[in-house]
Amino acid sequence: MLLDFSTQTHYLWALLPETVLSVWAMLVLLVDVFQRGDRSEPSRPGIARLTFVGIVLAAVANAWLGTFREVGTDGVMALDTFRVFTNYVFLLAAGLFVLVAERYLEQERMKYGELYVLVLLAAVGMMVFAGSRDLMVIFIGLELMSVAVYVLTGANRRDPRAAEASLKYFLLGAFSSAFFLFGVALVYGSARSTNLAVVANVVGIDGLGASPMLLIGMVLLAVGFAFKVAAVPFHMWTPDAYDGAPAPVAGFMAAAVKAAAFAAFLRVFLTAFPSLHDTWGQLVAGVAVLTMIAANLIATVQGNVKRMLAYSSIAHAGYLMVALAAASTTGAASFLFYLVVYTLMTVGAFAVVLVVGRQGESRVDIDWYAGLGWQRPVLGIAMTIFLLSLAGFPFTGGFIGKFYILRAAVEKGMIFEAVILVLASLLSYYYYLRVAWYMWFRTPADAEAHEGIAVSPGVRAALVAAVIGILWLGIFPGSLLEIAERSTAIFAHAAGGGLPLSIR
Amino acid sequence: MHHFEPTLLGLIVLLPLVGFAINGLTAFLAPERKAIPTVVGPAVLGLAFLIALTNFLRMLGAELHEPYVHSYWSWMPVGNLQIDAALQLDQLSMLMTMIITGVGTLIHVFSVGYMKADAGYARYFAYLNLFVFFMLVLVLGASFPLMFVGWEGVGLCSYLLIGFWFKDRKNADAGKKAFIVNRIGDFGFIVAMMLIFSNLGTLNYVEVFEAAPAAFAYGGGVITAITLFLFLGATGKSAQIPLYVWLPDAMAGPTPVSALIHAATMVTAGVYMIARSSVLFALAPVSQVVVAGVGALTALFAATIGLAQYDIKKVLAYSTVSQLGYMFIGVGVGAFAAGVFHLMTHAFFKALLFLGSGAVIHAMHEAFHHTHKDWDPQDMRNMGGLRKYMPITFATMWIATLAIAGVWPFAGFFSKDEIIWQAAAHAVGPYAGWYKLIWAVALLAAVLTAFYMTRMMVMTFHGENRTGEEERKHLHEVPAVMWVPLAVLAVLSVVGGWVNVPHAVADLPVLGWIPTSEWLHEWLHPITEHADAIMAANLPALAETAPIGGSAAFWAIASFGIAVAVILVASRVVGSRAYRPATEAPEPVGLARLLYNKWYIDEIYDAVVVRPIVGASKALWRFVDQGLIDGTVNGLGHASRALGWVGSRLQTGQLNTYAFAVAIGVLILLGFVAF
Amino acid sequence: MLTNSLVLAAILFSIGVLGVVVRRNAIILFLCIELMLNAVNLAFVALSRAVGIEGQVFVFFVMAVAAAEAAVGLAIVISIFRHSETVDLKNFNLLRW
Amino acid sequence: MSDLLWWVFASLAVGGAAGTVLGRNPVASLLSLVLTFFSLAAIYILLGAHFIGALQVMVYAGAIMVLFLFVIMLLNLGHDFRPDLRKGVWLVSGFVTTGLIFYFIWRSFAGEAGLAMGTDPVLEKAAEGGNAITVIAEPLFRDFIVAFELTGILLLVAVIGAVLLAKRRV
Repeated sequence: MLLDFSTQTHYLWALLPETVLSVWAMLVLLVDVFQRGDRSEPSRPGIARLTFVGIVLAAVANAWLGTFREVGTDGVMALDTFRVFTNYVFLLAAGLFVLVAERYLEQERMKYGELYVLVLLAAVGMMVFAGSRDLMVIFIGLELMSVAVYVLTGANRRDPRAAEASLKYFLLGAFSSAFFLFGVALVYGSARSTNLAVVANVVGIDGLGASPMLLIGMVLLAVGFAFKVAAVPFHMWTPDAYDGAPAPVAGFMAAAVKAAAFAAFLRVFLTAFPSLHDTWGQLVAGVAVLTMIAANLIATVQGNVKRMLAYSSIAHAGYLMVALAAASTTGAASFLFYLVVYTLMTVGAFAVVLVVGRQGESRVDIDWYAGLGWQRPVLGIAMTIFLLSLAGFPFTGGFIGKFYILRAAVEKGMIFEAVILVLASLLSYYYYLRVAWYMWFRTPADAEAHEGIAVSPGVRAALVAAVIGILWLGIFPGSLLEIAERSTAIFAHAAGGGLPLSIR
Repeated sequence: MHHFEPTLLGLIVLLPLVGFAINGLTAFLAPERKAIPTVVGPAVLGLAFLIALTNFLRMLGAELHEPYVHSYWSWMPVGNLQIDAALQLDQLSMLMTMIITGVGTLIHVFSVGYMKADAGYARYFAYLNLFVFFMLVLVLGASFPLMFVGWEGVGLCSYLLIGFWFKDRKNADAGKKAFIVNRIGDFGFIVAMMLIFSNLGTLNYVEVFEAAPAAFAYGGGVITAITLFLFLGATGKSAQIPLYVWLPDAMAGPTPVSALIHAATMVTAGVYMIARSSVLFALAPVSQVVVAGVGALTALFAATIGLAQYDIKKVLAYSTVSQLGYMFIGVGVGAFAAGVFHLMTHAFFKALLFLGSGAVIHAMHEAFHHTHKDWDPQDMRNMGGLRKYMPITFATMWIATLAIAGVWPFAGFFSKDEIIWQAAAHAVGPYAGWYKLIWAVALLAAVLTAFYMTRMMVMTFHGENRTGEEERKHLHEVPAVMWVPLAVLAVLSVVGGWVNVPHAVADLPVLGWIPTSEWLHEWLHPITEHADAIMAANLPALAETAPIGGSAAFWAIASFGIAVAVILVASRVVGSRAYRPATEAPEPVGLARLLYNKWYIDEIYDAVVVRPIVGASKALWRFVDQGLIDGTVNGLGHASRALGWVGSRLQTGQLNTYAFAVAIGVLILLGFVAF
Repeated sequence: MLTNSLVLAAILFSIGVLGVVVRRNAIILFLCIELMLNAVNLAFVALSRAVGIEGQVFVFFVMAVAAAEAAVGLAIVISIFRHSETVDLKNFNLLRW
Repeated sequence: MSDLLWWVFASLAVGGAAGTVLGRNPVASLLSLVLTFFSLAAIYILLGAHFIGALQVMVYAGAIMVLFLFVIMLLNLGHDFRPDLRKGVWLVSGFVTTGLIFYFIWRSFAGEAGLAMGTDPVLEKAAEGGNAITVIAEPLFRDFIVAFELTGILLLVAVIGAVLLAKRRV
């Protein structure tokens, strides 16, 4: 279908998956309310299933979206394969969340259907955040996503840790949003528009059109993104927020929120500021180096697996920022590939943390993992694969992803960043394998230490899907890589000639 | 001569993986059913060996110049970096495959007997099969990334197998240490890959080696950096200075594992890598001398440490480090075939030695087990006189000892002699002085090798038995399933060297008996010819005589003579020393005993020559090995944790701190743009 | 007047940042964030005089966002107050290191 | 005349902002902030944005700030006079940091050409005030319809979230 945005109804088509999800979210909300009445009883199990159906429907709508074409390239919503691709990533994360969360919410006595509604609407926010071409709409997408996630973080009202995490995340998130918004204002003032394509035209193919105000605005935008992706030194909310948030939410945040922020980061900077790459490329590369070093070092001393995973997700932000700084089609493709793998392994790892943690997440310290592998082999093997993939071990998707990021960096002559990446990920073996080592080479406190772990069918399905996905992407990464490459082709000629995107 | 098309190449790699799957499932589902792994574990290896053998025989008949590359699927297909999941069969990978599957089969069979009482039987075979799978990927992969896959995979299996008896905390620590030290080496490997890719735009062997001579200037900075980083990777995996520390500790795993992984196959991966990249190394003379120099230093250093060990497996571990040093001398000086030759013979005799020591430990363990004595079954001071109880093990291990010591006509004579001679012959060109030194060091290390190996054999098998009255009754030879592999390896240790008799030796009256001539050299010629051509074009002709005179033939005879002499001296010296069980005051030797001693001369010799060397090597071991290098490795770990701790303290929990960090970050970024 | 308004916006924004860095009362912190958002609004309005009407439209959106944030933020403050009977941030360090 | 008024309201706005940061208790801070908001509303009108000025008073000063006040009263924080302002090095470094941030942003305006008051007829029409709502409505419902719809969803999320978090009983 050919969409022409001079006709308003075409926006509805361009927002097809978002519309489906929003409408479905309201449906879920209504069904939930009518089922529960005013007796404040837990939601029915059907709500999770209903939510899942909505996600599948949105995925179908997203597939359809992939067939649409537009007139021109400056509509508010982008109609490109990049958007379709990232939408799938968010839906994947949301789907895994629903699978993983069901039993957890029951055990924590927080079966509120609203949580599923919020996840769906957060996914809408992510899609807009990553798929829009207008800074103002991007900002609203960002807020939509963030507000929903602030609530999800504090959803466990009985847990003071969750409340604290939520407060910290909220205050700092709003703080950084204000910077982002100021950035939008400055860009708007100097480029006289918030549309990315127009901004790119103003900046010009040589970057001479960029005034100081625009540069400062661009930096403030970067601050907003860097905060959301948890780059050092904007990362400090991350460990606390992930640690305090319910484990399924932490997984969702680590995977989807970060993916959305990264996708938007990439889209904004590669569409609007490609000719300023000399400036922001260095900036991003510097932050990436700092992030990789600091996060990996701090992760080595964490005794709490959930917190360790939080630092690991910060470290991964560093790796992804190397791909971003490379700003080539290879970089963007490696970036997309890594997002998928990253989502699988992060949600998977958090799912294991969640079932091992038991009620109230009382067992998140590494000591509780002693002997897990032998007593619960499926969990042990799955977790080992996630950890190996996070570390970048060959035959897992994590290896291919890192390899591709390295390749993108090397192609652009970013040898220093590449070397730091290698060193950092070698260091990361230490803390990932420490968990694996506890699982397989440590005798548990007692022989029945892991008897009480209940793996719900949903969690099992999510784990199996994640394991298969990671191994598949490690051994046969070809097809996804090709799709990723095609999806990022739009950036190759987004702003004409001066783009630093050609490969050597 | 017909076109060569390998038979079922993929199946060689796949079979061990299938074995892993079956054994792994057994380990989880029915660990008590030992029949399954007993059959499956060795069978998949045996089948793989048969397929490899078929291909080898067919390859002998064919004339294969270009490597055969078969691509299974497109692994990383995007853009200009096209890497396929492809296997490459050529003379080098064929040889490696034969060694891995052949020796591997024997060790699997041996393991059936050795591990039969272990609760983790199925798990053990699963790991072992997985190891072989990754090892085959390592040698058969057609590109650097695939080699890296195998490289990391074998590391993982090694880690799993070292920590196999994980209930013992020390073992798990050793496994962890191995993994961490190897990461340092991996860093080198990855950086080298990055450099190759950024300069050549590809990572497939065929393309890299074709493009390299034109792309890199001889002795240029980039190629030197690439090869040095590759070598850093090799030092990690192949346990060279300074990254050798993990290998002696790795002996915590089951002994057949030490035989297969830490002697015959995995640790030689670094040698394989350099031989595979011979074209790159030939272009970088500085790297070559570094490789050979580090190899020589390691050979000598590890040999001296080997003199002072009492643990039979530690002796063999340091001996392995030392022998790997020899292989690096070989590939370092540019005699790639010589290095690979020693790799092959070493696989035979060192696997035999380890399996033999395994048999000894097995017997000792059983004996102590019967009487519930808590002595260390690996301490040689508790052994002695075992030849009476274990004649087959005794005989086969002596064969291996003669082989490693370099006694004609055993395998090690030919391979080691060739390496030493090649070091001398390559002492030409700008680094001639260094090569001369390396040659001298290699000779010295050979003397020490003969000495410590003889010491080990004498302490274990000769003299009085020190096991104890009651225990002695329970000492007996191992079952056939364990001694048959020993016997097969013993045969290989005898004849293995004859596949490559250098002309200089072949022309000699007695030593050149059964002149098989330089078959291995010719076999590997398609692999090494490019490197040879580069070196021939850039370096003067090889030297005809050793640095202090003497031809190849002279030195062959001389080294044979030296080896025999050292063995005779050492057996008398060591045999005369009264060792006592480890628990019973091992050290004191009074001056008075000297006078009463029958072997007065030997004791003088012992006091003046042997004791200082052994003492020095003990000090060296304490200080350098245990203190300096271990300390550095641990120190790196501690330092990074300390830094991490400092970093984590910034995470105060106070929101203002976090906001302040954000503000500082904003300020830095703004400042970066504003100026 | 336009440039002056921009400078005023920058001043107010910076004061807001300062407040977030130095205050420990969660509600006052939040007020400071509102101040930052208002500073941006002022910038939008001022810029709209030079650029076009969209600047004012953005203010409309920012207000909606601020309202949403206020609702959720205050709910979060209430929920943490229930646990600890205080809104002083120095007491919130269950999560650290 | 309008310049003078601008300076007056600007001073009030800065004073109110300073009062917000320095106010010893939440209510004082909040009232200072309301002062700033009113001053800003006046400045909006001076800048010709009448509709926004009205919104500022109604939505911000009226609705949002009342919500804050309500929560402060609900939690009974109005009597809280314990000082929570960080002092010493912290305060100084906070000042320096924010001062520098201000400096960089301020400097960036200097190089900006074309920041003069426009003579766009649409803007003029809006500035006259008679037609302010129509002028805003057009881009709002035409160019930014997507954003507009999204704010609706955003408010829905906020409602769900606020209820979920603040409700006392599960």
